[in-house]
Amino acid sequence: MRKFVTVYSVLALLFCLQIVFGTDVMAAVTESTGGLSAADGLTELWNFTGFANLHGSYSNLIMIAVGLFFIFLAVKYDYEPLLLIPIGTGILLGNIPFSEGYKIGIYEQGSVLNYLYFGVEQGIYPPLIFLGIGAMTDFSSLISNPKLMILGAAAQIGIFATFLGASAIGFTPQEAGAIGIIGGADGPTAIFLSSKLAPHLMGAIAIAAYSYMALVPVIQPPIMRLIIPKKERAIKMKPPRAVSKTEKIMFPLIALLLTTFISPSALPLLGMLFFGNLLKESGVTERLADTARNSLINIVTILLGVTVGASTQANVFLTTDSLKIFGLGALSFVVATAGGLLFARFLNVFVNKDNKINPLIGAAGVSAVPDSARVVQMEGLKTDPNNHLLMHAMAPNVSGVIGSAVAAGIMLSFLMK
Amino acid sequence: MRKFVTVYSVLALLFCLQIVFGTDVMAAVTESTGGLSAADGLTELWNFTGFANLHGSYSNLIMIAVGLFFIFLAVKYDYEPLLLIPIGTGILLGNIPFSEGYKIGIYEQGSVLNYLYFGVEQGIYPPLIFLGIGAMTDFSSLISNPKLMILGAAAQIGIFATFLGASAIGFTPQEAGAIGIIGGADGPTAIFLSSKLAPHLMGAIAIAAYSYMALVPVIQPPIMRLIIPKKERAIKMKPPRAVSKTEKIMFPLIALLLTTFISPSALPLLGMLFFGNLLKESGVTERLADTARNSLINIVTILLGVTVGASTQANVFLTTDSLKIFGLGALSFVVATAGGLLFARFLNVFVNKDNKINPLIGAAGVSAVPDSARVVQMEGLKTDPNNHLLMHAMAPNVSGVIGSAVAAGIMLSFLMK
Amino acid sequence: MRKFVTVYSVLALLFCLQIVFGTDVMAAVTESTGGLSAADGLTELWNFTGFANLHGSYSNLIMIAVGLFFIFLAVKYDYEPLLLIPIGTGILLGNIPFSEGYKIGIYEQGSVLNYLYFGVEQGIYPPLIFLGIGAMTDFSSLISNPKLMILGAAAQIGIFATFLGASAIGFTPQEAGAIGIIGGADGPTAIFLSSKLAPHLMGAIAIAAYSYMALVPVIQPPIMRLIIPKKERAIKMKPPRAVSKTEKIMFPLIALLLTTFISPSALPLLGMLFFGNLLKESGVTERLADTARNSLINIVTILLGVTVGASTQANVFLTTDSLKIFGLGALSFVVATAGGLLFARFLNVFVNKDNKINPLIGAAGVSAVPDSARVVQMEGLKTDPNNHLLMHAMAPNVSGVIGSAVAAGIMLSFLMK
Amino acid sequence: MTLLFVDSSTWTITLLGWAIVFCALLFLVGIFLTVPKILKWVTNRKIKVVENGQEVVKDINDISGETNAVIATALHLFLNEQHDDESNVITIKQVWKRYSPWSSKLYGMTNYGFPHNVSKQNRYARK
Amino acid sequence: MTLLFVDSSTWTITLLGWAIVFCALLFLVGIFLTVPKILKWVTNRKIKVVENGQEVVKDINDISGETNAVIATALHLFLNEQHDDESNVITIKQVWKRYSPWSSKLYGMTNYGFPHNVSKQNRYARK
Amino acid sequence: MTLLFVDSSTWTITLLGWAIVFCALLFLVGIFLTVPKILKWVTNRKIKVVENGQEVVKDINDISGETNAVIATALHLFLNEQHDDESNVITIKQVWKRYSPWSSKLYGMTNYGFPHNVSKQNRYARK
Ligand code: NA
Ligand code: NA
Ligand code: NA
Repeated sequence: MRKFVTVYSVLALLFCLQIVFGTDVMAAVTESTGGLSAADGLTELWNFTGFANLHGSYSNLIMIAVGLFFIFLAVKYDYEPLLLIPIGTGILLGNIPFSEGYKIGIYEQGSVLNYLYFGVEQGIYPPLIFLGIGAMTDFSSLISNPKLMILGAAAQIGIFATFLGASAIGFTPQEAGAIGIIGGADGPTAIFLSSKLAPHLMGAIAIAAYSYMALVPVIQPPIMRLIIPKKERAIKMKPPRAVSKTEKIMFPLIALLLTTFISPSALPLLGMLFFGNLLKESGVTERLADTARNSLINIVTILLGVTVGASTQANVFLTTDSLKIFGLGALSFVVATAGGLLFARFLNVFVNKDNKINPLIGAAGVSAVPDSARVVQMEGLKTDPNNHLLMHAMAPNVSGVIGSAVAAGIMLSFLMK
Repeated sequence: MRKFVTVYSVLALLFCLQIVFGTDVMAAVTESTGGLSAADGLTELWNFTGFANLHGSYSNLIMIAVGLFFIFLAVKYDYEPLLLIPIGTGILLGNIPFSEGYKIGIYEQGSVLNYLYFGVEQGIYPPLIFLGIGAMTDFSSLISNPKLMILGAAAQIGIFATFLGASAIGFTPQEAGAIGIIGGADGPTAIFLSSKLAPHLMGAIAIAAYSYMALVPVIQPPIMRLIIPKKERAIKMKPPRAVSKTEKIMFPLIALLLTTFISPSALPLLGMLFFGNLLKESGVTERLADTARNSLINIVTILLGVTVGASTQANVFLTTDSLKIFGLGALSFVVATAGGLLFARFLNVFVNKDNKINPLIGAAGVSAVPDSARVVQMEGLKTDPNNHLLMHAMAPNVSGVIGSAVAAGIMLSFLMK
Repeated sequence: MRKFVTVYSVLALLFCLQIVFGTDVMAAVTESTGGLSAADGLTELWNFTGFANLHGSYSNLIMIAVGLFFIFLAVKYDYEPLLLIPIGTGILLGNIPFSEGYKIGIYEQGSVLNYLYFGVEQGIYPPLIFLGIGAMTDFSSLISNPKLMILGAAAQIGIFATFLGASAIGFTPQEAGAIGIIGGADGPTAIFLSSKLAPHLMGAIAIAAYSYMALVPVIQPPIMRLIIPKKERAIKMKPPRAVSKTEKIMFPLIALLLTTFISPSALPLLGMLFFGNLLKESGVTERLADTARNSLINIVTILLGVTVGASTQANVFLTTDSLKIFGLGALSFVVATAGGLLFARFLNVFVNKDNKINPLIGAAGVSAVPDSARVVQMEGLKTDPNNHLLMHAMAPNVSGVIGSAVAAGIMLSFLMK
Repeated sequence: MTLLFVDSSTWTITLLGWAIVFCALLFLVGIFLTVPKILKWVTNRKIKVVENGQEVVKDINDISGETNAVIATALHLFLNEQHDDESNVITIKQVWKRYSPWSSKLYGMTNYGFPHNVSKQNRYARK
Repeated sequence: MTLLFVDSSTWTITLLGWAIVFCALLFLVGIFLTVPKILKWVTNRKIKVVENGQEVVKDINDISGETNAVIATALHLFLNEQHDDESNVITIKQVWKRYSPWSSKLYGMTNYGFPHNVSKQNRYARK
Repeated sequence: MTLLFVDSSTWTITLLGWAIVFCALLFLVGIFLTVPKILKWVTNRKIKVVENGQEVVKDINDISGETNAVIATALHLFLNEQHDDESNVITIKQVWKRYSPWSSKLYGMTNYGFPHNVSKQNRYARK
């Protein structure tokens, strides 16, 4: 065993020396010989290794550290592991330094990662994920209390405020639109929109969207406590009424027709979302719904996560634009949360005393299903340990998904091409 | 709550007014202003909505009604829900009116629906569905009584009669061939053949094929009662002999080689069908068979159904050709059923008294697995409540699938290019 | 029944006559008539059948016999049925004789098989299979005794020796590299490498690799008995230590970074392998790991198997090159096994008496997971019925997979383009 | 024309965009406030038609929310308990399933979870 | 040349096409009438070879159809019963599985049905 | 320059290639010999910090291999037994599932394994 450690140390030393002296020494050694001598071969091979291709720049190493950090967050704190682990691993894969021209990198035509990335580039994966989400989501709480749906609209102010902000600091309208959608707190929607409006920013936008979605339990509570007075946080809401099977089947159909008539550009997202929900609620296509919410969404999640991660190749990703996008993303989450909360308080003005809503559930309007609804539940419990808000918060939560998809469609109508 | 109803009513009124006065008023309002003022923006956005893109034509609304009707049939009467719900939803998605040039419609290059439609256009989905069908189907009843297989050949007269009819009323040979295959009562085969011979008619052909397949329990019984005398309907058949595992493994291999040697153009369909069956019967590839008949076929069914549905975009679909196709489709189902029944009676002439077959099972030769076999069972029970024909009917039923795939291959050989 | 036999005999006779007299008679019969008469039609159709397209050459029939033999091996002897049944059926599908120009053959642009083959041609399927393999593989035995990992490196001598041999008998360096990888005993790696270096040899290389992998239980035991003296075969190894969850999570991350830094061209394979393993070991992405190792790998295995099989179309496959490749493949398996065994004996020189390893486990270094590990177990039991080597053999076994993927990456770096 | 920091069309998109999102969801709100009323009316009419002699109109849509809450909670508790046992069983199964050395054929890929000819498994042993 | 309504090649395709479909399936019929005979002959020969002293030829392929029917029916009834219980269990499980508010992480997407670190689920509660 | 049968670059690729594969795996060997030491050191330090009064250092990483072997064997035997029963159950289920005539809708494609409105199944019968 000792021997292996020795061998290993020597080897490591050798590699370290290479990093220090660079490839020039190696090149010099071999330049004098003819043919592909062993030294030649070693140089050539060395030039292929990730060590050589770092080129003294440490941007790739920074990104690898980010990828490892994402994985750490997912494993240690269980923050959105189904997204952060594929994305984190993707960041590693995308930032292994390589020689160009050998079909390795995600941006090289004909590489495997490039083929898998096609579904991201063309916005094909997001609708398939929405299909699975539709086949998972229970819209009952929304159907039983439709009024709460407009809280999901209110929180979309985050999208438009960020659009304004991004325009103000110099992004083009298309870029600003794509950046704004981060405030929709909805990964697939963000990818879909930025694939159409600003493909060159997609990596940054997707990473920002997913990072903040994972951080919802950290971002939202302080804002909630700031905006909603303790008394209002204690409001108890009436239990929702029962929802019949007929209503559940009619919901996806009506919602599909209505939202896509208003915003046809959102058709791929909303069409698939409600199609998935119809598969679930119709009661006669259970096997299709089951595949949609298991195999299909899992396969697409794996491919989407790993390629979105890999799209953060350091030379493309580490720009000041990305930094700005992260800043704007944080802003948009804050604005969206505040928008939802304030609108909920505003709504209470028009409602008689018995039907008052607990303004905390406004925060769930940002979507980030179901994390923000859970945060609402936790905050509610802190004020009154017997006040369960989860079911009520689900209504603005799922309507936030619909709202941001509609908003994405509107952005497309205004800005595409 | 009252307030929301009010707001909603006002909005609805506003939209209705728009529909009545058209977009001209809106355009007039905004034409005078410069820049993208709010009124401008509203006009632009309005021009994107489905309401504006109806253009006063109601063909899209008719198709949407058809889509909803398909979904209604599936949910209420359980008619082929695994097909009618995806197709019905697809019809909705394909007929939301949209502005062209924004990658929304199924016929627009680069849209999500267009990418998913690729598998239909190129005939890739049908063989994958046949793979799953092969991994589901038990050919035992056919192996144990091979004679019944020719009933599946007899019913294919529906295909050729319709080909003749379609030619007579003016379709080109290619179109006539694709229309004829409706009589095969086999959705994937119909899609495969029309994708090769008459892509422009595929929507109509697929919808006709699936509609009549769903209506088999309505179409066939009267024909059966008309053609088969009550006495013959009561014939009891001998229980089938046991089939050994070796025979079950040999069946897909022999059938694959024989049918594809005779009709190589049917190779994608028949090759995959028998490959799936081999995965099932070999006993050593259970995990592959399981995936083929679950995840894989479900994923393909979802994608195929929704895109075939969406391909019925009103401007492409609502033509007199489509009407003719529906007429010919009905005819072909009737002819196919009658052909199977009459041939079964004809066969009985050559068979001694003990081995007589019940001519009702001839109707199962149209395939439409297993609906037509069930219809036979029901009709048999009506005549004699102790006469179970289901197992016997499965033999012509599955051989009908083989027969129509062979017929599709022959059509391709004669007519392609 | 008798009647059917008669009819069948007549038909069979008719077809046999056709084969004997050829299509010239048929052509002569119809040449005289004008239009598409029945005789014309029959000729045309006849020209489409597989019987006509045999063109007197029996190479397709030979390949069909090979396909049936593969299926027989899988069903009867359970040799790698998950590979041999899809490949065997694929061989049948690829060798049904057909007329060109009708989008049937796997090498015809636009055929279904050609679309499915895309994932093989571009090397997309192998990384997806590695993803599933990663999500299945337990690297514990390797982590607990890392020293055994270098046995997996030793056995890769098979790859390089075959490269040398293939070069010596006249293959180009690219071809020699692709042929060498057969010695890696790793189907997906072989397909991946040959798709990049020598696409025209892929069929032969893949079939050779999978055939010899299936025959590992036949090839290895004699070599083991030849090289390892009975006394050494009886060595008992200490049970492996427990491995903590942290180590299991760190393993894929460290291994991913290290191996892809050294050999970035192997990134698609190794990246996906360790990504799959991370999905499995992280403990928070179980649903993704489950899909990766079930639906996803099964779907890809079906498509890869059937298309690799079909790529052996006789006119492409039956060449002297293929024969040479099979010869070299056998050689490489023998060399790889011997390399692993000898290196294991060599290692024992440096190890103190208590930590001696049983040299038999060196044979498991060729990978062919887990068949070669099982062979080691069997041979161990023959010498001492109480000596269970399976767990120890798993370490070189899985490291053999890593080793051959690294080797593939090195070959790509040296030889690509 | 620059209004505040950005030009007017940016403001247009911002305000109009948000307004449209609001309208879309308000529409849905309106519809889903009316749908149950229509359904109730249809159901009641059917019941009336059926029992036209007595006209006993039962409002079957109006199960009180409290009743639902109680049922939901009970169900939830029951199922949670269910889940714990289940997940134990699954854990054990998973352990078995994933134990690659014994369960694997193609890289630990077997027909696990499927019936298997056991005698075949032991072939190598008997050889 | 127009024969009846359509030209002769249409008639050719029609009649020839149907005839070929018939032939293809007739071929299969023929083969599947002979295959069991060959299999029986092979099996019998094997048995004869094995017991060449006594030559006891048992026709093991000829289990009567009635026997099969009885077994099939029994199995069918048994499995149908099986199925009912099973589907009840599944129904309950499905209810639990689909209950999105509690079971979801990414839009109701959890590792449901898989072992889970329960303490993690409660993290937010303990914070 | 031809060295032996092949030119020198072929020899270079051969020898260098194999050497690099060795190095790569040797690297991994080295790291995985050190990782557990680091982990142990980290764990011990944590324990020391926590119990800084007594400094009771427990080597929790060093469960003896024998203990593991015993546990593994027991588990293996237990699970194998488990498996047998399980596969019987699955066999029966599979038989039921695959029985196409009764279980199929689209080519034997049903919602099998899922809750089903039984009354619908019998619709045709009642018609
Ligand atoms: Na949102
Ligand atoms: Na048919
Ligand atoms: Na290997």
